[in-house]
Formats: sequence, structure tokens, C-alpha cells
Amino acid sequence: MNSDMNKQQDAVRIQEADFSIEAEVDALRATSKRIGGITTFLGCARDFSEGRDVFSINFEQYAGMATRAMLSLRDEALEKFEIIDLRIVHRVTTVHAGDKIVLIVVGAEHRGPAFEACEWIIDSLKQRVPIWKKEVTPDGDSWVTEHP
Amino acid sequence: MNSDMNKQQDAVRIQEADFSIEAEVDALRATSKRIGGITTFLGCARDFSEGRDVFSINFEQYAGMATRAMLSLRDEALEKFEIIDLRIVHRVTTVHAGDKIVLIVVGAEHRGPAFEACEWIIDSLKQRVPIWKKEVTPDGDSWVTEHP
Amino acid sequence: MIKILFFGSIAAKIGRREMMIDRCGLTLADVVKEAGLETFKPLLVAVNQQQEHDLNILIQDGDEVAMMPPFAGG
Amino acid sequence: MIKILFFGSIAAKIGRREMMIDRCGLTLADVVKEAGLETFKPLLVAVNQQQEHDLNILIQDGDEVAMMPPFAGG
Repeated sequence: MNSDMNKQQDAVRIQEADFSIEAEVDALRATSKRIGGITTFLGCARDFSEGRDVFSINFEQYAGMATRAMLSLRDEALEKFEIIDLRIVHRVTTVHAGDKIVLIVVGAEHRGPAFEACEWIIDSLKQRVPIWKKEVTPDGDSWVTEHP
Repeated sequence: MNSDMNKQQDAVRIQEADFSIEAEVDALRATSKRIGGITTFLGCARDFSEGRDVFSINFEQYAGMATRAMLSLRDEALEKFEIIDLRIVHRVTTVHAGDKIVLIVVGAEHRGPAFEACEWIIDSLKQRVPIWKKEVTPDGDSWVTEHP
Repeated sequence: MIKILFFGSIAAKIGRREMMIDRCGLTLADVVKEAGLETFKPLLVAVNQQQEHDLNILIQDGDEVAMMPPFAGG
Repeated sequence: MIKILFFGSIAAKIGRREMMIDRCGLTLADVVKEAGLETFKPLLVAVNQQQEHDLNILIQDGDEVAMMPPFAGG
């Protein structure tokens, strides 16, 4: 129970530090040899947005609720799709162009559900996880309000 | 021209050696700071197939034609989808359960086209690239004939 | 005591991240009004870290209420 | 000289990977027959590393013809 709990919390993380895609994919692959297909989505900071330069992006979260929302996304995805396991890591810090922001890794026996689940998770994360971002631009700071 | 050629051939490879997901994603990210979303598909060897144990899988290619087919898939995907760049690496060797087989990495400004293109490429690769696999099972060798 | 938390552009607008209210019998709508956010749209609200859509519920002593603009993670 | 290559389960069935034919005026269908694969289904064929669906085309001296079972990469 305790080690299941740890495993689950490790599979869903909000952190300042950068992450390794390889390490997350390896951690996922270690959970089952039945995994035949792994899809990932990596969100990166771009150097412009809506036609303006972006110097940096500052992330903010509702600590506690954000992690809970991501854990419940994970449970729901494991229920909803024919997948074996998944991981979600989201950075909350200040990032610059090219920096990694979010990683979703989904493992399944077959690729169809892995693609479906991965896209569903990033779409749902944007709608359901209390994280906000402010872009620092030449014209000043600007809170991002849309879900692109 | 020559360096473009090298770059393109590096982006599409058939090799015996294992590959690094991180290195491929980094190589893709290095091509443009406009990339906001990167999708990847990793195909791995499973320890069973159609209810049988699989000890290993032997891959075989039509050298030359396989690389050409993958290059033309890449060109077609860059044309067909709103994506910025993509990479394809396929191993042709003997692999065991859990080993990596194929990696597709797609970078785009927005995630929708990146997901679409990634799934289209793996589907098309299975139909258009002359690579074959033989599963070594307790009941003997068996050529894989379906496109799962 | 009710603890109100403000996030993102709302915290920037209000100029603080936290506020305490020491009154009983308030609905969620009352708490939104106390925070001066009754005209802020779209406003998302969470009670004890769960999103809440019903503004008529009663807020209890010790509850944590969050005032949030639309999320923008990823 | 026409070079014929066999792949995958076809190479296993025929027991070799290569065969040379030294004749002129053969169609692709003739080459398939020479290789003993006229009843093998589904058979994919490539001429000079391009998949070819028209069995009536004439094969030229120096062409490389590949006899392939359905692909199974990935």
C-alpha cells in the first residue's frame, strides 16, 4: 500500500527542476514487459506567442490541488483507455525559449489507445489542473488565458 | 546542399544500435525555438504476441529501399501536416522483450498536428517501409504478417 | 475562520495572495463578493482543493476557498 | 542480367536471398513466374527499389527486382 502510494506519486509530479525524458520513459517501461507502444507529449517554451517575443514564462500552481488534479487525471485515464501505465511531470518555475515544461508518457500494448490517452491527458490537464502562466514580453507581463 | 542532405539523412536512420530518446528529442528541439509541442512514438518488443511467449524478434530490411521509403515518408509528413520537423529511427537487429525498436519524434508549434503526424507516420511506416520481423517462440520461428 | 486564496491574474489584480474572513453562515457566492470578485469572469472557484460550481453551498469554518482564473498549464 | 532479391518469409520459403536471370524481354509477371512465386499471395514487388503494381511492365537488363511479403516494421 505504502509502496504503491509512493509509486503513484512518483508517476505524477510537479517540480521546479528540469526532467529527463529518457528517465521517465525508462521508469514507465520498467513497470511492464507487455508495453508495446509508448507515446509521449513534451511541451516546450517557444520564443514567441501571438506574434510577440517572449523572454520568459513564469509558472504558478495551487500547490496540493494541482497534484491532486493530476493524480485524478491519471486514474481516470487508466480507467478510460486500454493503457498499461502513464506518467505526468509538470515544471512550475521560470522557463525560457526551448525549455521543457510538461511531459506525458503513456504505455500500452497497442499504439491506438496510447495516442488517444496521451492527447486526452494534455487536453484535460490544461482544463483541470490549477496551473497558470505569465509571459514576460517586451510590452510587459501578460497572463495567458487561452487553452491553445 | 550537402549539409542539408546530411541533416536529412541523420533525421531518418535504420541502424542495429540502440538509440537515445533524449538525444533524438534534443536534436529535434535544436532545429527551431518555434517548437511548442513534441510528440513521440516508441515501439518496444513485448514478451508475448498472440498469446505466445516471444524470446526474441529478428528484423530484416531491404537495405536502401527501406531508407528511401522512410525519407519519402518524412517529406510527405512535412508537406501534409503543420509540423516543423521530425525524426525516425528504426533498429534492424535481434531484440528481446523490453528493447526499443522504433522511434518517431515530431515537433510542431501546436500539439494537434504533432499528434496527427506522429500517428500517421507510424501507421504509414508499417505499410510502406520494407522491414520484416520474425518472432522466435517456444513453438519455433514465425514471420509476422499482420500490421497490428 | 475562512481562508481565501488568490491565484494568477486574480492575485495580481487584487494585490495579495491570501485573505481571512471570520464570519459564519456565508455561501460561496457571499465569499466571492467579500473578495470583491463578483464581476470577475470567468472565475473558477475551489473549496478545500476541489472545484465547486454551486455558488449556493454554505462555507464552513476552517474551509479553504480558492479564487482562480482559467487554468493555463502545459 | 536481372537480379532478383527475396525477403522475409519468401527468402525462407525459397531457401535463398538472390537469383540472377539472363534473359531479355521479360515482363514483371514473367519474372515472378521464373522465381516460382506466381501463387504466393500477398506478394509485393519492387523494381529498382520502387514498389511496382503493374505486372505488365517490361524488365530491363540490369534491373533489380525484389519479391517481398507484406511489410512488418515498427
